[in-house]
Amino acid sequence: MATQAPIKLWEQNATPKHRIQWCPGCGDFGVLNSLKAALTRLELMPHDVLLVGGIGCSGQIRNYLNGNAFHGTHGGALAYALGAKMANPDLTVMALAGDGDTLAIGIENFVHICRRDPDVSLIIMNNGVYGLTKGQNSPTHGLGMTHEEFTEEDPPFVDPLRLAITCGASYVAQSFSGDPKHSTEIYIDAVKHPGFAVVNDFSPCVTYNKFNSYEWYKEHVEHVPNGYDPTDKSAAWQLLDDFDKRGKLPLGTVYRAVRRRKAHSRLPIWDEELASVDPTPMFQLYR
Amino acid sequence: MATQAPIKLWEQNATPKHRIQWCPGCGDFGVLNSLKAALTRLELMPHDVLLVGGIGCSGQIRNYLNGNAFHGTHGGALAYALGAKMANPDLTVMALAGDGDTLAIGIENFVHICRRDPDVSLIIMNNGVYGLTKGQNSPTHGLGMTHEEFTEEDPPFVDPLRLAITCGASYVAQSFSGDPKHSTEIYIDAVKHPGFAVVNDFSPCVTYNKFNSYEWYKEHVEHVPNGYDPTDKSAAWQLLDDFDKRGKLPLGTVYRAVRRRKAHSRLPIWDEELASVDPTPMFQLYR
Amino acid sequence: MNVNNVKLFVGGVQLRDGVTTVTDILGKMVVRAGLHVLAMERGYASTIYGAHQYDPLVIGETPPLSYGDDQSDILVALEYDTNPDSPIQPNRDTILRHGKNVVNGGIVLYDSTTTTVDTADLEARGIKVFPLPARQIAQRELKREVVKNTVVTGALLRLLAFDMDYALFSAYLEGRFGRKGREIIDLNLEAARRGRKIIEEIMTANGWSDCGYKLEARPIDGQRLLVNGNDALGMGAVFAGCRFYAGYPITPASAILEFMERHLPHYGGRALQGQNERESIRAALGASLAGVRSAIGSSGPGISLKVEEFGVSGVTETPLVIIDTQRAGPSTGMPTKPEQGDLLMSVFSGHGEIPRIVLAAGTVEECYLLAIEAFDLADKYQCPVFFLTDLTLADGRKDLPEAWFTKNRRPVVRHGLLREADLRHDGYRRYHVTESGISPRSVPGVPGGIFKVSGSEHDEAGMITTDPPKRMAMFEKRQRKMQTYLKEDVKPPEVFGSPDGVPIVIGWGSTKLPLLDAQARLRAEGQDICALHFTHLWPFPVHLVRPLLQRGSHVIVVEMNYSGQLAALIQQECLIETRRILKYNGRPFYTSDIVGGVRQLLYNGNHVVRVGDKAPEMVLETVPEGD
Amino acid sequence: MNVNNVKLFVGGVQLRDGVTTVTDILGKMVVRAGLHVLAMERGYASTIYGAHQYDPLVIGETPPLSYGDDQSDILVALEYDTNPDSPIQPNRDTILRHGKNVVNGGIVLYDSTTTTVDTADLEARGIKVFPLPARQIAQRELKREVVKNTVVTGALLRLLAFDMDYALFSAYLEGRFGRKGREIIDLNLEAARRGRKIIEEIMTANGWSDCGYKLEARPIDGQRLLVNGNDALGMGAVFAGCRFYAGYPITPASAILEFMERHLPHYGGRALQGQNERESIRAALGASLAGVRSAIGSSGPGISLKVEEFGVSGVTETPLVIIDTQRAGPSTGMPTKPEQGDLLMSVFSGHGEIPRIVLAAGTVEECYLLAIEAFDLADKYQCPVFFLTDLTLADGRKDLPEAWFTKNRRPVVRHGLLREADLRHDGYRRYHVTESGISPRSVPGVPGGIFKVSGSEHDEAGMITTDPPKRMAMFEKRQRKMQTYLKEDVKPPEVFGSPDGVPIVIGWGSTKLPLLDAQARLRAEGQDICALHFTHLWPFPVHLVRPLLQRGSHVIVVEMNYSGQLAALIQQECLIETRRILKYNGRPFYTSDIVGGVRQLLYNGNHVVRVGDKAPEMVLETVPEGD
Ligand SMILES: Cc1ncc(C[n+]2csc(CCOP(=O)(O)OP(=O)(O)O)c2C)c(N)n1
Ligand SMILES: Cc1ncc(C[n+]2csc(CCOP(=O)(O)OP(=O)(O)O)c2C)c(N)n1
Ligand code: SF4
Ligand code: SF4
Ligand SMILES: [Mg+2]
Ligand SMILES: [Mg+2]
Repeated sequence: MATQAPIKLWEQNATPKHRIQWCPGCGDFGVLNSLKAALTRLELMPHDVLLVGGIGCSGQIRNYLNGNAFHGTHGGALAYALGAKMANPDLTVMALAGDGDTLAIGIENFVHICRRDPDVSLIIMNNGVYGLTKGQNSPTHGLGMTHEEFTEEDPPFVDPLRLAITCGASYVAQSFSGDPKHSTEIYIDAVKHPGFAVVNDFSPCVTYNKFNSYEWYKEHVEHVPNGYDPTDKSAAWQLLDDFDKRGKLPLGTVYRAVRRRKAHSRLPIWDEELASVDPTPMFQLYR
Repeated sequence: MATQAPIKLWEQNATPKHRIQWCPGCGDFGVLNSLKAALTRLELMPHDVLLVGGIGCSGQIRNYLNGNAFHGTHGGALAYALGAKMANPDLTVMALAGDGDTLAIGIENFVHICRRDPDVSLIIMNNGVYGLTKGQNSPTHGLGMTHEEFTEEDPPFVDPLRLAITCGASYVAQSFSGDPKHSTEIYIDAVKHPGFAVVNDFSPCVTYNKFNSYEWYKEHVEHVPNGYDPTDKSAAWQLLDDFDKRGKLPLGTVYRAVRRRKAHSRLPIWDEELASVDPTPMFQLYR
Repeated sequence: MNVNNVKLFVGGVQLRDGVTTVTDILGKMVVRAGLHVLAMERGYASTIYGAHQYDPLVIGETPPLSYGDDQSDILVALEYDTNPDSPIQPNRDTILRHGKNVVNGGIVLYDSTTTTVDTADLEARGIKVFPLPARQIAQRELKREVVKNTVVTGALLRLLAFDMDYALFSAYLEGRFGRKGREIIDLNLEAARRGRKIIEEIMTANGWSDCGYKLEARPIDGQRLLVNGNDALGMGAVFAGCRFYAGYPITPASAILEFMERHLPHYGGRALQGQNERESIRAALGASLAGVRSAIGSSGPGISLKVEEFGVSGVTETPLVIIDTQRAGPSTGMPTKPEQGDLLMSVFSGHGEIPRIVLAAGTVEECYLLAIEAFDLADKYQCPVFFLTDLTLADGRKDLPEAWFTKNRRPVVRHGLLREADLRHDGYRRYHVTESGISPRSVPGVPGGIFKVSGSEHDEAGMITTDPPKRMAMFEKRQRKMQTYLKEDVKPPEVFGSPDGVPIVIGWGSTKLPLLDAQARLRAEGQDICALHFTHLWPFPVHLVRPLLQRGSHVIVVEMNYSGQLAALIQQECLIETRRILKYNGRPFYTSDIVGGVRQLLYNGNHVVRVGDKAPEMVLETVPEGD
Repeated sequence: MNVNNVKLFVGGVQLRDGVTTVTDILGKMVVRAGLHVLAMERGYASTIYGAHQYDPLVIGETPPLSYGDDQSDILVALEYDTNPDSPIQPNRDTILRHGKNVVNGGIVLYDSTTTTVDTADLEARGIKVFPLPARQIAQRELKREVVKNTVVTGALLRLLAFDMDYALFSAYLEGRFGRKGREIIDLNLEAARRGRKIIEEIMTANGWSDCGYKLEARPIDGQRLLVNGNDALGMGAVFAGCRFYAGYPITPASAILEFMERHLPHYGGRALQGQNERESIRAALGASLAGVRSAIGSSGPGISLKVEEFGVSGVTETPLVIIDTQRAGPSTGMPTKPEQGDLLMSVFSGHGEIPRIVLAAGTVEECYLLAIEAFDLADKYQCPVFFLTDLTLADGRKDLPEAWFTKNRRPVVRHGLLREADLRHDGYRRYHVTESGISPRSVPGVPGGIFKVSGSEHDEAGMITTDPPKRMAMFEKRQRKMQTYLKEDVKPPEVFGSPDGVPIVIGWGSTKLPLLDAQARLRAEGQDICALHFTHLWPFPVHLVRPLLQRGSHVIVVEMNYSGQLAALIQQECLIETRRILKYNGRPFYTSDIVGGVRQLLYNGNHVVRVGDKAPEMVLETVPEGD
């Protein structure tokens, strides 16, 4: 296997004998294809990649791709990814999850992982709803809608980009599964970034979100202007505000700031690596 | 009791026979006194007030004050407060908790309650550490320190003010228990605000945080300039950046934006309120 | 000729083929015709689209007892074409999977739009096969694909010789599309006629005067409702005075949240879709603290995530009804499949020891009645009350008289909730130590009722303490409430038949009906058994159960889990050995599972029988996802 | 004259009075003198400052078995003044609380800086009372308040006629302050001398030639370590190859996190202070997935919050060691008091059913040995392994030979972790169904070992399925691992004495030593009992335990909880009736509790004895907080 050219490895569906169970037209198909293209271009070997899937329609993507996959509890993807990456920095670790998984129940991890800045890439397949549980509002629901009054039950949405920047994420970008070429570039960029990379990908739910449709997104997305410098935080904030004012959604890398981090090598796991242990430092405390 | 003048009610310690178990000099003493002053000035009756305490040294404050008190799990204060306020909007509901309780384990509630905007006031007794568990770093640890490089284990702190604004809190202020007169005004303001009010109060831990001491805070705090307009969000952001650049910490109301909300009356609880129920709307669905 | 007694299976591709619309229309019409039904969305996978779904519909002149076994009289296959997402065709799933379970002489109706299917083997068993190009008719002839299932319905009505004048059908359509819907109503009637026409052509071609089944309307005794366990539970909660409900979406509990969001506002209440599992339960505890009868609902994973809050409810003595619509675990397991794997968690989860009450409903009716009881118990004992159902019950619909629901309502009485008048005297103590263990509650906002409530150990005033005697007194006060419950409120298991000298077969939750079915069958075969069904599981009523069990020849427990969880509790509490019939393959118990299981235990001397066939049911593997 | 056998209680105001410094210095010196100690921080409240704290220190010529009862030979009271925060003085707490427990003829030493205390009643019992203005001496005479406890130590050395030439004391000081610390070392020596002087004055004034107690150094057999359960557990984990540890701070588990943060980096490992409970366990699962031996540690509340992840470990078959240093629950309960309330949670928590192993250490030695075993078991069975200790064990220190630790190490062998060489052939299946139920693991990064892991039900390849036979096969494969464990690795309870015809008294966890103490006492009184101690609690070794229990006259279970949790498991598994001695007032078992309890059960025929005195221990109520 190790000898095959990566190209083949990523193009083929990891589970050819299985039907892909997304609704026809689901945005996640676009993400899947862009991701295959990105991983191919990155020339990564599947056995060096760990895909941590969220729970939701979106999370299924991990099984439609080659590479190692982990699928635990709803909202936990980023924390599993953190542990795996801390244990073995040589792995390419990606978290692939929905907006509900990441920003509702998963917010407890999202905020803190942004601070910790592990070299992990997160792709949020954002469709504004909980697809898999039949369309309830997610924390990003309401994008583009005008609300007269809110209630505790029905709050305004949270913007993943601003939240990520505020919490300290070192790479923040936005893509649209209706613009697969661009998403591919963004995914490649995110994986290459040596820190926590958040990609908010608009991935329409054609079944339960009739408002934020492909057409709607096409009308509202707009690439960040060339020459825009994502390394300037206040510029990033400025950009987001400007797009807001114009009722537009920026596509591209909004913020990037490489943080200095102490390097760490893979933790010892094999018998020989665990053989010699000098107890003195422990003992001397209790003498 | 209902006849007594509020003044007496709040001045006296709710638990005279008990020793207050904070270290001499703990910032929480200042918060306690300012809070007593604020509640007195607000002329609230203790039976109309519900104090939800966090778990930590800070959370003890609920028992040193009159009024109803609830104390559940670590990090849960805001969610209990949300439910109580939704159930009975006539109550004055306050959450009194530490920085660890609110921003570490409690982040899962903090972010979403900011979005929901219930008429609840939160006072974060921020000391940069987990006091009650003997001084481990909290998510606000590192304020004022210069870090060369970070690790996943030891991340940079999160700013409660920026986080609150980003998540949609409608009132965001900062106070310092070394400046009790000012805190009193802020607390009054927060309670009066008809929405979710976040007050980040610097309340030094004299035992476990030797860096962020009273002296240190005195050198770094600075009141927001008079004439500053907290209702302008970008101004708020500007203010925070300016203070950062100057290495200062703003004291005062940083952001305020009253959100339109549907009014709701107390939910029925007494037998007579629950007596008449017309089943038709339910039945007709299944006929 | 089989009159007013038929079981259908309707299968197709999830979401796309609208399986439920067929069972829904037919079910409603049949009920209005004075007949009785059991209907459920059983076969759906936990992906939204593309998996195979199959729903049973049992029709009877008298209320059918259970879904019986996996066999059916009539099989309807709605798939029509190739799944665009895959080289593999799902469109023969229904026939491939369930054809073998159609009874000899039964009926198979399938959509032949793309091609006909080789059904020689079925015909060899005397099964009448009807290829119907429903989708083609809808698209080509009627230009509206949506009516494809009306074409199928029309065909079904003919096969069942039911409502031939479309009186009920038109009424249904009018109710659905109302006045302005004339045009669409006519379209649907036409669609039905076309379906009927094809059936009649095939019948004449084969010289079949009838198809062996027939539905005849019967006089109706008042309005009837077609409801499932979740609906009944929701109505019970509303009548019981529940005015705050919180939940984070999860299969199969989401439907309760939707019910509450839809209805609570009419009654001055509020429903909250939590942003996570703990926000839901904490908000519900806050509302309960404020005096409102509150509940939360979830399923396995969402219950596991709330464990710490059960302790808060127990120690702060804040009442809460906790609904667990069980699904197949552990972990994410099989979200759309039933199981009874959460009993021991309900009884023992959480660090330390709290008073708690665990109830489980066995039928749609019990979902309603026990829901009302649950809120009273929570109020009286100020502790968490667990309410267990499972997916079979949650999604399984049956018809009940509207009058039955109203008859079983009772006015809400809040137990020991203090009013201002009760609090005139000074020094109210929230945790006053009493004989019964119950301390009268005050709610915030009532003068004189100020309380200090905490999840840390506390004294009568609610102040924190570690003083050993105070700790003991408060711990024992809390636990004493359960003694009071065992004296005043616990209900013994329901007993069917005499236990003396015969095997006692025990069930809890949704196994009730298959169990009673099995009892009837075993008796018919000359093997008498006593059937026992538990609704009140914890605290365990040893004093009532033990003497009962000692009278039987064997104690056999039937459970939809791997280890036998009620069996474990019985052994622990009664010190009586139990045998077990266990099923955990994600399918509900069939009557035959229990009948066969009892025989094996009695004659082969097994101690544990694990049922569920070893041969794969599916021809094509699908990938249902975790939700 | 009482030689080399004395029990001290040192009390004072938490944080302020530095209670532990005294027991710490003395403890270390005594161990270096070849004597043996038990020492613990028992009395602290879960507030940081101001509550009453009291720590026992037991000294013996041979290793003391247990802390015995609540009585002491020497009581040291460090409080000196009025608590500035309150009108009420805490500064007599120690004498008021514990004076009554000083043995006749014992010693009371207290700080008389502000005033002397009326101790007539104590003197009446022949107790020698020594007022010592330690703080005054430190502040006024030596100008350094910090040395006040050295003054006390000096006094204690004299009272115990121990290390009169300060050889050990100077050595200790040099070890602590090193070369450059000359000045401060001299200051401390001077402080000690002043304390000694006062004692000698009082002795002469009273004409006491000695005080009835004496410590004599004995030859030492090599280096000894003074460690508590948390330390021993940490060392065991490091030797066992644990290289990733995560925890969210909580009493009394935080100390393990601190140990790991301090030591793991030396060994190439990492320790993570989680930002919440679930981040900790999820990160640990991620690290384990990547092949690292991983553990998490917490106490009750933090364990309850992680329940859903236990299911993930169980179904994904990702090994994890879960340490629960139990404290008094439920909910926040009494964070700084011991209890054994989490056994049933460890065994049953979580929805659905997973394979899991539950171990509990009974002594400091077992904390070390079982920790090593726990990681091997987790690795071999690829499931969660629960490791229970409790606050008594976690904080209780004793001396052990350094050689003992090295002797009991063994090289780490990773069970069934596949390397590239093992994966040459194609088609590796992560969940290959085997006889033993164990499927060889691969780790990410190893060519040929690619896996799909999921908490949803899956087939051998890890692909999600709901196919009934596949579900059954995978469920049974997981559970089969526990059968293998019962065959190959489970350990029976440790048996002390013969069970035949005598009462069998059973314990688990930290009750071991009081239980053995009680056995000795009962035998001395002519009542023989057999003592049984469990370390391997689940899966329950029925085949080994049942025959054993059948041989006794009674089965009595001793537990620090309200209901008798092990007793419940024994009844459930063995169908043998149990009697129970239960204590849940936040204090550890005293030998007398068990001796008295057994008598009551045998002679008064009770079935359950609940021990713990009913009279308040405290004179002043304090407000320990939840943490
Ligand atoms: C603890 C828990 N609570 C609830 C669920 C049910 N659940 C499954 S997926 C999901 C949300 C999915 O939404 P999102 O993350 O946006 O993914 P999408 O389906 O939209 O791609 C929920 C609530 C669960 N699996 N676990
Ligand atoms: C679930 C759970 N985990 C951990 C703890 C232990 N704990 C108690 S207080 C606390 C943190 C306190 O820090 P903070 O909120 O900042 O309050 P402070 O003591 O600093 O005022 C922790 C971790 C707990 N009580 N519950
Ligand atoms: S429900 Fe929505 S998110 Fe899920 S598969 Fe269908 S389209 Fe995609
Ligand atoms: S430890 Fe810190 S926060 Fe806690 S009481 Fe002492 S000073 Fe205050
Ligand atoms: Mg979504
Ligand atoms: Mg703090």
